[in-house]
Amino acid sequence: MIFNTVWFCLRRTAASLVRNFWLGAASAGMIAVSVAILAAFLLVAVNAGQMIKFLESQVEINVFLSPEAERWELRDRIQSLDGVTSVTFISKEQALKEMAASLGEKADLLTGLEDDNPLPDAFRVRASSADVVPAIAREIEFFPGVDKVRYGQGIVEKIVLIGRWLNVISLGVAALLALAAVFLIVTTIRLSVAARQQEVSIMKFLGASNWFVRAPFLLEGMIIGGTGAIAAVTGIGAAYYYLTLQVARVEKLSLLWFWQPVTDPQVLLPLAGGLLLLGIIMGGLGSIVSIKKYLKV
Amino acid sequence: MIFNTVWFCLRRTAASLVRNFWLGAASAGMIAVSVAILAAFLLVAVNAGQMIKFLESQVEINVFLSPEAERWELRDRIQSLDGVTSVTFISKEQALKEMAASLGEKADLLTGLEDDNPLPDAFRVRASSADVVPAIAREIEFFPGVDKVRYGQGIVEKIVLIGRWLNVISLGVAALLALAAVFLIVTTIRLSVAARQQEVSIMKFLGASNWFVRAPFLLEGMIIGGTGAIAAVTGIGAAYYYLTLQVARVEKLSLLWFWQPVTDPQVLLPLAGGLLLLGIIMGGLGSIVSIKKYLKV
Amino acid sequence: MLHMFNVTKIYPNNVRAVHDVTLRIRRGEFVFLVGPSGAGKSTLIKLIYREELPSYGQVYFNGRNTLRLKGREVLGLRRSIGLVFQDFRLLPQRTAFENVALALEVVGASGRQIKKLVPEALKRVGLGQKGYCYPSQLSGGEQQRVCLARAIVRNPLLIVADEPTGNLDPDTAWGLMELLEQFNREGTTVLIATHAWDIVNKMQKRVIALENGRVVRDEERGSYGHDL
Amino acid sequence: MLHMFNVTKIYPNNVRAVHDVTLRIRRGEFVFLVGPSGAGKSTLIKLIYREELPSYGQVYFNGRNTLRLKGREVLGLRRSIGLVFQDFRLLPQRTAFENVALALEVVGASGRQIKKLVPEALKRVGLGQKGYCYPSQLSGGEQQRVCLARAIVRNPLLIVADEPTGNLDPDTAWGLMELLEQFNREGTTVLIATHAWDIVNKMQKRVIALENGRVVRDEERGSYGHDL
Ligand SMILES: Nc1ncnc2c1ncn2[C@@H]1O[C@H](COP(=O)(O)OP(=O)(O)OP(=O)(O)O)[C@@H](O)[C@H]1O
Ligand SMILES: Nc1ncnc2c1ncn2[C@@H]1O[C@H](COP(=O)(O)OP(=O)(O)OP(=O)(O)O)[C@@H](O)[C@H]1O
Ligand SMILES: [Mg+2]
Ligand SMILES: [Mg+2]
Repeated sequence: MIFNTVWFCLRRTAASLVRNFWLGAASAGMIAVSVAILAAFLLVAVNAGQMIKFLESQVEINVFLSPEAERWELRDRIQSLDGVTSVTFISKEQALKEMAASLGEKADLLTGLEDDNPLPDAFRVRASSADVVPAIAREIEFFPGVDKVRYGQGIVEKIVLIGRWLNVISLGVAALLALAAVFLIVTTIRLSVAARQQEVSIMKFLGASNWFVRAPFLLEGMIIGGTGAIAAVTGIGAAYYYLTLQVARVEKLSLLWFWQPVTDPQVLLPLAGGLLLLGIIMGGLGSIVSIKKYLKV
Repeated sequence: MIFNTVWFCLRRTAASLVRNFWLGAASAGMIAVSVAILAAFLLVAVNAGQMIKFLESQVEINVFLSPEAERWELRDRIQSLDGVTSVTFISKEQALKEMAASLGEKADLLTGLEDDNPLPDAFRVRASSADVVPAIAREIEFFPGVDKVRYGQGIVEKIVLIGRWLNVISLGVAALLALAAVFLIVTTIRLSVAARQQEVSIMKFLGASNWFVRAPFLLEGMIIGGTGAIAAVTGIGAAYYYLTLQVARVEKLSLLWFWQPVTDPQVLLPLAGGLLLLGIIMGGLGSIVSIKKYLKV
Repeated sequence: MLHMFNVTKIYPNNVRAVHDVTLRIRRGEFVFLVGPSGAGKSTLIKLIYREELPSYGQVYFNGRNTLRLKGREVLGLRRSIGLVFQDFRLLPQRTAFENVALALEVVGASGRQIKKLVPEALKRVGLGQKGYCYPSQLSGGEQQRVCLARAIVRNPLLIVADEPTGNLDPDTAWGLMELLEQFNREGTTVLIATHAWDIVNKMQKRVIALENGRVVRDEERGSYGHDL
Repeated sequence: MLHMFNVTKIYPNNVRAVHDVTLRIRRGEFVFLVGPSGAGKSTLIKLIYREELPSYGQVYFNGRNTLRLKGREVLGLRRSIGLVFQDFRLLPQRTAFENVALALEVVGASGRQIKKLVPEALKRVGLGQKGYCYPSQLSGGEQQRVCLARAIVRNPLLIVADEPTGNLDPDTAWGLMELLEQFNREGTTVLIATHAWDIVNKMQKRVIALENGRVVRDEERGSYGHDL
């Protein structure tokens, strides 16, 4: 008996999908569009986050050493600090060359300084994120043998703030878009269930249990929602894949050096999975909620 | 007779809006969401364009003068070039001060140079857009009294390219989103018309002309589409207004110096108008298209 | 007025509902169309107002081939007919009054005419008090009478009623038949598909009997042909 | 089996469709419910299977107050009744076969049972060949018979038919009445709202007459009470 009921439900779902093909296709299309918009935005947000992270990782702390510093000991100490990713030694000669290079045309200003180089030796320290830079800088400042610490005060704080803002904004927008997608999915399903209100009441009068009536609608909603979400995720995924190829090509020209498209499956797969679940769950939930009022007969 | 028909159409439209209130409200809601997404993106695109423009306007051409240059004559000549927006004179003393400031800690390198300043006098030229900078630079190069012209070759080309890309991408995305909105609007209207297919065929059998049947649906579609679009434009508009206020506040802290939110009504009003038209026209068109097949009886 | 030549209707699922029917109904006639369930009565009626098109043969209405009508001519055809559908076809979201008024609205009648004619028609079918009700608030027989009111309100050239008394008690049914006879006396042609053998037998009008889509009998002053 | 005490039904628009009705139908009875159009027959029937709830009074089915049933008990009530709706209520997107099968599916019958019982039921109402048709492809009378097939296929305790022969020719109508009588002889209780005075008069069963929502007559071996 239970087995029969399950079987009837599956058959009715299949039949209904075939018979209401256009209604279902239109609904799945609407769901696809709304999920696609959400997916595209999430990719943008993920990449923007990556970009900010990359920019942050470019922030350097310049540690100028006093002449009597114990270079290698100091280097190990800095290296062992939390959040430090690399420590590079820049000799005073190297520093002078870099300066000359940066002055370009006006490098002759520095002629004659080679013999009496006024620049100090230095470490160039990179941190895992801009967040921790000020703290690290403050700590290093008090190490013995350290003369001065510089890290572009001002700029770093700005980058950190912009990064935080971007995070908040993109979370907010993502939430809004997700809400919009939920609204679109549920309303679509609701419109398509309303068209079949009579069917529900007839079954109820014939003595059908609520679940007997509901199950095919639930399944149908999940299938329509899932189909829409799959279409969206596949479409946006393909477009994104193509984009990463293009970017890789352009990057060789170093035009987009600051953008490394996120391709880590550990980031992208949960995203895709989440969107699929969104489609399926909202499709099903939309069905159940929409049908509820018609069941009260 | 014509008058009666028009009057009946208006009455039927009103009645139908009242009687199908939930269907209409749901449809308007879906349309609002899709137009809102489009509207939000358009605002982002407009602002990104503005930002690029601002960054481009910050690009400077440094024109170094030979000592025997006729400063004021040269200045007028540069000023009169197409695309040049400002020309500022930077004396060699000023240039040395700026250099000292930028060297910061290491300014003592320059001590003693005040008396025998090796830097040349210069003009700092700004152009209306980064596009024209290379051309202007090439032209100035051959003016008499000009020693060297520098404008950050490489960087400027990058900014120009990124700007162009951004334009193309945002046009493309806007087109896609507009298509999505059109699809959502038309499909929504189609679902709501399908629910009333029987009504159409009955009227046809009673001898109603196609326009008699169609007109109320057309009007209804336009009203629903228009309502949705108005809701979206108002909502996004209000959110944007609030955002500009916030940005103005933050800007005082010079955190977002590169972003001047677009508030020019000449840009925003056509945008809002276009979106309203989109809602109204697509709502109406969706009705007409959806109803077409039911009219063939 | 109505002329059918060798009309055959085969539905897409290959059911031959009407088979080589030739008949002629003259202006001012009162005709009963009888026959067992599934004989093709409703199909024949649908061919008149072009809900269905004949597979073979021709249908002439007022001397014009209905197959060749186009655009506004189809409207003209439908506007000169008052229809009672077997399945009622009332708009569920309009009251009885509005459903009847619709028949006048589509021909562009004035609001004044509507206010006068619709209550009159409703009263004639015995629903003077029910104009404000929606179809879902009416009993089966009441809905059927709203359909009849919608058919007569335009005072059409031809009234075509498909089973107009199936949900009505004998008294009410008789009342409506008399109403239709009165229209007929005033010149309206009337065609009624029905199973009400008692009414057919008593009224002694022309009877066309269908069976399996064919005309098996066509008698002036005929009877239902059923001896209970 | 069915027991109504002082039942009154007032619809939200203040129409009093059933007025203080008290009646008792015993297991195995065969009852005709008659009365003019709008008398309240359909409303009374809707009160039995709980499409409508009474405004006042109680309805007992098999000794249980239907107002107090909850959840699965309502299902039990509805499953023991075979219903013919006046407005058919067939699912437009299911074939005749599937519409009838639905009545079995909701009670969890096996596929084998369905394959056996449904064609049988369709055959008994004279639609052995029409199982594959959708309601829109059936004539009015054929749709009505599908409804009847759906009502009898479960072999219910009680058959409640609202105007089951309104769209049927007299021969077919008689055939179905005999079918219902046969069910009745095998123990099924039968309640039929009808306007078919000839059938009522001839069958000499219990007749309950309604008028304006009130029971005005309740006779064993009664007649329609209409002298044509
Ligand atoms: N749309 C359709 N598609 C396919 N077959 C149809 C369609 N409409 C009717 N039929 C079939 O055509 C035949 C005639 O149907 P029709 O409705 O004309 O009968 P009828 O004489 O009106 O019967 P009733 O008295 O029961 O209303 C029937 O066998 C029916 O099944
Ligand atoms: N849902 C409803 N809302 C309001 N009034 C209703 C509703 N259903 C029926 N009525 C009214 O209740 C009265 C009885 O209706 P009912 O359908 O019970 O009549 P009936 O005896 O079945 O008539 P018929 O023989 O025409 O089918 C009628 O006056 C009708 O207008
Ligand atoms: Mg018929
Ligand atoms: Mg009734």
